[in-house]
Amino acid sequence: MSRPVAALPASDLGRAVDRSARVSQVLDLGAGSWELTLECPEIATRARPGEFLQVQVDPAPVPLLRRPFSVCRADPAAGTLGIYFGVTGIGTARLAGLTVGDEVRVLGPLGRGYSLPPGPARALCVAGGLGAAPFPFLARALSAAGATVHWLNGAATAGRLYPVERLGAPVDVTVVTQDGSRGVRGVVTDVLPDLLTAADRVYACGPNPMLAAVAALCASAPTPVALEVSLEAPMGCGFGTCLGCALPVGGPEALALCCRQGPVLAAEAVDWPALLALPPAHVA
Amino acid sequence: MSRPVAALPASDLGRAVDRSARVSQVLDLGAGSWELTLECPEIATRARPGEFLQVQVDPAPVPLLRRPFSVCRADPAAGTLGIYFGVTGIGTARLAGLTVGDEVRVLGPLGRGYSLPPGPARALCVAGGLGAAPFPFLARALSAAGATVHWLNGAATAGRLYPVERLGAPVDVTVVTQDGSRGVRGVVTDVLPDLLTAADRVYACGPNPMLAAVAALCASAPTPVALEVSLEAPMGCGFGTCLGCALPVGGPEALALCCRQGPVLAAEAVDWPALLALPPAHVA
Amino acid sequence: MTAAAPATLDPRVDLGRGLVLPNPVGVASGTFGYGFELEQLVDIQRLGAIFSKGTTPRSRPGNRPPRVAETTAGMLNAIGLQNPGVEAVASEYAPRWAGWRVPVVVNVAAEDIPGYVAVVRRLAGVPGVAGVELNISCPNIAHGLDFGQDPQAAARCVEAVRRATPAPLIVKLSPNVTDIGAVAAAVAAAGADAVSVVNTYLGLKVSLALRRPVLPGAGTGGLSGPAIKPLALAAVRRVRQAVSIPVVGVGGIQTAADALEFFVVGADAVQVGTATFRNPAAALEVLDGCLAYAAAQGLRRWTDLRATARPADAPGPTVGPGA
Amino acid sequence: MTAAAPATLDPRVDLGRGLVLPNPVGVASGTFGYGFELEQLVDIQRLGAIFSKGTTPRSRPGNRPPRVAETTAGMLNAIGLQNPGVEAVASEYAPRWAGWRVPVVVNVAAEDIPGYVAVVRRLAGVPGVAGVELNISCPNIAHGLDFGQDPQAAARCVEAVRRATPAPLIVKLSPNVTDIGAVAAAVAAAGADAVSVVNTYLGLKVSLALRRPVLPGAGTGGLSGPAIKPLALAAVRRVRQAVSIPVVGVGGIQTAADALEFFVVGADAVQVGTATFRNPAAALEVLDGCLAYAAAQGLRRWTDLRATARPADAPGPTVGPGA
Ligand SMILES: Cc1cc2nc3c(=O)[nH]c(=O)nc-3n(C[C@H](O)[C@H](O)[C@H](O)COP(=O)(O)OP(=O)(O)OC[C@H]3O[C@@H](n4cnc5c(N)ncnc54)[C@H](O)[C@@H]3O)c2cc1C
Ligand SMILES: Cc1cc2nc3c(=O)[nH]c(=O)nc-3n(C[C@H](O)[C@H](O)[C@H](O)COP(=O)(O)OP(=O)(O)OC[C@H]3O[C@@H](n4cnc5c(N)ncnc54)[C@H](O)[C@@H]3O)c2cc1C
Ligand SMILES: Cc1cc2nc3c(=O)[nH]c(=O)nc-3n(C[C@H](O)[C@H](O)[C@H](O)COP(=O)(O)O)c2cc1C
Ligand SMILES: Cc1cc2nc3c(=O)[nH]c(=O)nc-3n(C[C@H](O)[C@H](O)[C@H](O)COP(=O)(O)O)c2cc1C
Ligand code: FES
Ligand code: FES
Repeated sequence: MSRPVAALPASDLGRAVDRSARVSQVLDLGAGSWELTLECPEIATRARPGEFLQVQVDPAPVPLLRRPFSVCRADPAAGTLGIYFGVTGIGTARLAGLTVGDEVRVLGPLGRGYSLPPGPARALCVAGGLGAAPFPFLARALSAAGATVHWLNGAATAGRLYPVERLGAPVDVTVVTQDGSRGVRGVVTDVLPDLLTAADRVYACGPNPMLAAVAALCASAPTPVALEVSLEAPMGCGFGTCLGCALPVGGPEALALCCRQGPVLAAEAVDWPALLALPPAHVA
Repeated sequence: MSRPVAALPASDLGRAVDRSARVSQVLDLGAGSWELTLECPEIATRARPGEFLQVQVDPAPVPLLRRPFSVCRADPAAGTLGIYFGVTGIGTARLAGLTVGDEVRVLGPLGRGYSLPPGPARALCVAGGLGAAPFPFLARALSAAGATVHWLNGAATAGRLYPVERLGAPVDVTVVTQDGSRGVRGVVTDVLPDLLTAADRVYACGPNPMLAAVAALCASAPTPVALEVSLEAPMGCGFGTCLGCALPVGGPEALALCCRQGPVLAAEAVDWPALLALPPAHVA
Repeated sequence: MTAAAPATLDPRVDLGRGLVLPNPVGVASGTFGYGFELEQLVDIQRLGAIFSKGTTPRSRPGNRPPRVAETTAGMLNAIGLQNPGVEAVASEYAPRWAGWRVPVVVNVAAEDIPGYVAVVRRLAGVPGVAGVELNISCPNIAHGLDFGQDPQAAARCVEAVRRATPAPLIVKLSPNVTDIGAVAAAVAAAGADAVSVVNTYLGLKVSLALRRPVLPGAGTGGLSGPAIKPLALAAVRRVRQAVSIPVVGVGGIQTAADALEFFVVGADAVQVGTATFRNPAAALEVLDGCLAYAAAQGLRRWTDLRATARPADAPGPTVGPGA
Repeated sequence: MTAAAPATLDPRVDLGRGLVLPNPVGVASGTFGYGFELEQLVDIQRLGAIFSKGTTPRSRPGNRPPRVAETTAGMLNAIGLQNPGVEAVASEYAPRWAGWRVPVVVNVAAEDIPGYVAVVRRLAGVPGVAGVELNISCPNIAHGLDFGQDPQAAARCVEAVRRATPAPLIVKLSPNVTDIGAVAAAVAAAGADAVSVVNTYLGLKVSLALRRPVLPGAGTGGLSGPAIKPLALAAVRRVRQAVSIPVVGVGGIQTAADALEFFVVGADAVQVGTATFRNPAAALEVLDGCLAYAAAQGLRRWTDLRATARPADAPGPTVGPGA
């Protein structure tokens, strides 16, 4: 393996397989967000929360590269995987246009996911908009592992909230919207301090500025709480050979590969100022 | 207009329009051939037999160029156009994968079509394989104009014959297949000499070697018969600005534009040896 | 950058020596004929400019077929400069253009400097000819390369042409060079009023069935279309750094966003080429999209879009491509 | 050309100086790491060769992000030669390669000639290193251009490296030049055993939202993928005419048909690069497709596919592209 510049552990690629998966459900969740169910028993069995998939959205070479999506649901019994995504460009538009019976190639599971607490714990999931994607899977796994789960679900507006009712896991939910169209009016960090007092570990996914703010709060809490964040980077491959997905994790020269050492990183490993200085992944 | 090197008349582009057309029927005719019905009232009203359409098969730029197809049927009353095509590459594969309700952009009618006889006449249509495409439209127009129509329908094997029963026009049909699986075993030029004696004018479409052989027979018949052929050339635009679709029509320097001066040309205008020396259009 | 105060866009672009385009979206040479075909299909009078098919001293029949071949997101052409010759253009076409609102710039090609000079002389002062665009991507018999592949040869050609005509002179650069900036600087010094960047890239398509190139002769053709857009953007940026005369960006533009990207890297105007083949109204749609964007963003000039100096956003080394 | 008599294909390719690839389908530098990642995903031992990530005298952290950006049918990269340095490669990686069936060729980059020499010296005689591929598309501080953009600079670099190592030496050419044939001829004369054609094309992507290039620094990156295939084919054909040493074709290969097209224009072997990102098994599928084609067509050597001289199929003039 390429010597990672940052001394962070790397994912086990030996678990990944590349399969043609049949689309078994296409769900329009409104406001440009979708949930897609894919028949892919092998990956459904292997995936762990926070890991991701590389989806080839079209047999034609436009778009050329696969698109990374967090595993949103993995049902080994049904042999299915779910992804939750927003339409932001040509690749996600193609995905939203798929119909039941279409086939897409899916490579996974990839990356390092969230770490589950060894024993009973009080987990807090903080989701910003589409950043909710990894949490249905994570929340079920946490519950199954005996943890209590509180989901802080934030979005700009009600239509952009992940429909937590689809979860099927016993979670407490706090809803926050910027326009107040559902739940508390505000942003997740407005209510986070209160929730932190009842949490042993925090899992977050969302826009970088939100993650940085969450990290600051977790670190400065009266009792600092361990935080893991899922990050995004433009990806060439998803499996560590293009070296395209570098993320700043230390001083100026310390970079980690999002696809192998991430996408989930401990908050303290991240170089937040450098991360915030990057252009958003969706323009690269 | 660009001065055509060959002094042949050019099509009237003022009749062409570019429209988004809804697919209203997708018919799998077997052996890789398809018929597609498109809702496009304006073009259906304007088109004449032998003219063609430039179809944009995908909103993504692969394939980049539009694909030319003869108007196979035009029903002004229903506002529909039909094209009959074989899957030979990425563009036609995409077309065959369309479903009812999809939209494609269609530019047409383009080119110069077949000339209809001024009065009653005995017309002979000679089709080789997919070269049958312009003849359903032409045969109906000929019948409507009071001509009798004989259709000599040839193909490699029965499955590749255009299903003449779909015509809905009173035509006599002679079927020829190379493997003898239907009709006469042989090629169209085996039976052509007999049919020529009862024809005032011949219309042909098919592979270049077949057209050349038909041209030779028409010219050398006891009473030479007027022949019009529909030719193919790789096309950049379809409307005369790329100068890509040159066809040899005279000495070494005489070239006509397939898209403006063709695709239908009088057989005597064509430089047959030069045409036969070209690589087939489908490799360009 | 959202428009707070109302601002009025001046859509015009001054390419120098009196050639002021009504808007920055023209159509590229060789993709729009001499304007007459598309006149019947779309409202060409709204275009910023029509750059004509390459015009030579005498009429040319062009290459033998096949002349075009599709590639992934691109196309190759080897038309061979089929054109009716400058005399027909000056005497038959220009009088019709003289009544048009859209400026027509005649693209000029020749085999040697006297040929270039002869064409621009014949066009000098002809009503309807708004300017000339010198296609120097033509084989330079004396050097074995195209004029456009050698800064000195390009400069000599442009100097001679400059002396021969008072017309606005745009020089169209070949991208098939080690440093397009050097060629741009040479032709600017030699008197070009503006440069067009870029002509097509040398490409080849193979027929596996025939086991030979698809196009005749050497088998090479010029690659155009969306495939080359990132290359053309890099070329425009390099040229923008090398010269201060106006730059007309061309290469793979399909949408208004594509055109606006060329403005960001320093183009003053753009040409839409191959996209017209996919969509005869492409250039007009690009124009409308640019105008809508300008209105929404409160642009006053297209140059408002130019990239400002890049902030030193994060430390760390940066080396070249392919690394 | 259909196989009447049974013929047996010799799939091997001799790149010179003892480097015999078991088959002609390798994987391109920078797209396959040092072979270890993909080892877990696909059967890499069946490959013709692995060309490693560019390796420099000392470890390099690479460029700051973002480093990759998608374009139409292509991608740009500006990785900045992130690599662990030659010492780690020679002492940690090579011993593992020594047990592999697939030959591993180390791609070498440096900022100056002493740097190139230092890397190849360290690799000389190291078991597991089947050869070196010299990436001369690196900035040549002395000339302001890349070594690979100047035939003389390229030759000087290759001569120095040639003296420093007995290893099979493949020189990887930059396509960003006026005449790649001249560079190829210069490096062949300077002692290259083979050439790889081509490295990436200089491209740029713009973010309209940010009004600046997407990639950091100058904003340029190397373009790869299907978009460049016609350019790479033209480059391979030109190099094939200029030199008689083996040519490794690379650029946009996705399928077996693509690879076979490179053999038609004169490549002896090929590398699959960006296609691996879309499909980790791409190179193996290309290989299997080539073998199936060879069997169906009764090929005995891959060079059987080379284009024979083009018949003068029809009269008529032929000029260059973009016309
Ligand atoms: C590990 C990981 C997991 C992700 N999980 C999800 C998820 O579960 N749900 C979801 O909606 N989105 C997720 N994203 C973002 C998702 O990959 C992008 O929305 C998607 O790639 C956009 O593709 P596009 O073609 O529609 O957009 P375009 O803008 O057309 O894409 C152009 C290029 O930019 C890249 N790109 C664009 N946006 C992003 C982005 N945000 N992050 C990284 N690359 C980007 C694309 O992959 C492509 O290469 C994830 C990203 C990463 C890195
Ligand atoms: C005036 C005209 C009318 C036609 N009418 C019909 C018809 O009614 N039914 C039908 O089945 N076919 C017809 N063809 C041929 C049809 O255009 C091609 O089969 C089609 O373009 C193949 O596209 P593809 O993407 O599947 O093939 P690909 O081989 O992938 O196409 C690659 C390129 O070659 C061009 N090309 C490939 N084959 C041909 C060809 N035979 N002629 C011209 N260009 C070609 C394509 O347009 C494209 O630019 C006609 C051609 C012309 C010129
Ligand atoms: C079919 C065709 C013919 C062309 N003919 C000419 C020409 O005569 N003179 C010229 O300078 N450029 C010519 N070009 C180049 C275009 O003007 C333009 O520079 C190039 O195609 C890149 O732009 P695009 O990608 O938008 O097409 C031609 C291009 C095409 C596709
Ligand atoms: C992400 C990436 C990194 C690359 N790194 C190198 C490198 O280190 N050394 C090198 O010689 N070429 C490098 N290349 C160029 C490739 O080896 C290859 O020449 C080029 O990508 C064209 O082939 P393709 O279109 O099949 O990818 C790199 C290409 C990519 C996409
Ligand atoms: S995406 Fe290629 S290394 Fe991470
Ligand atoms: S197809 Fe462009 S001129 Fe005929």
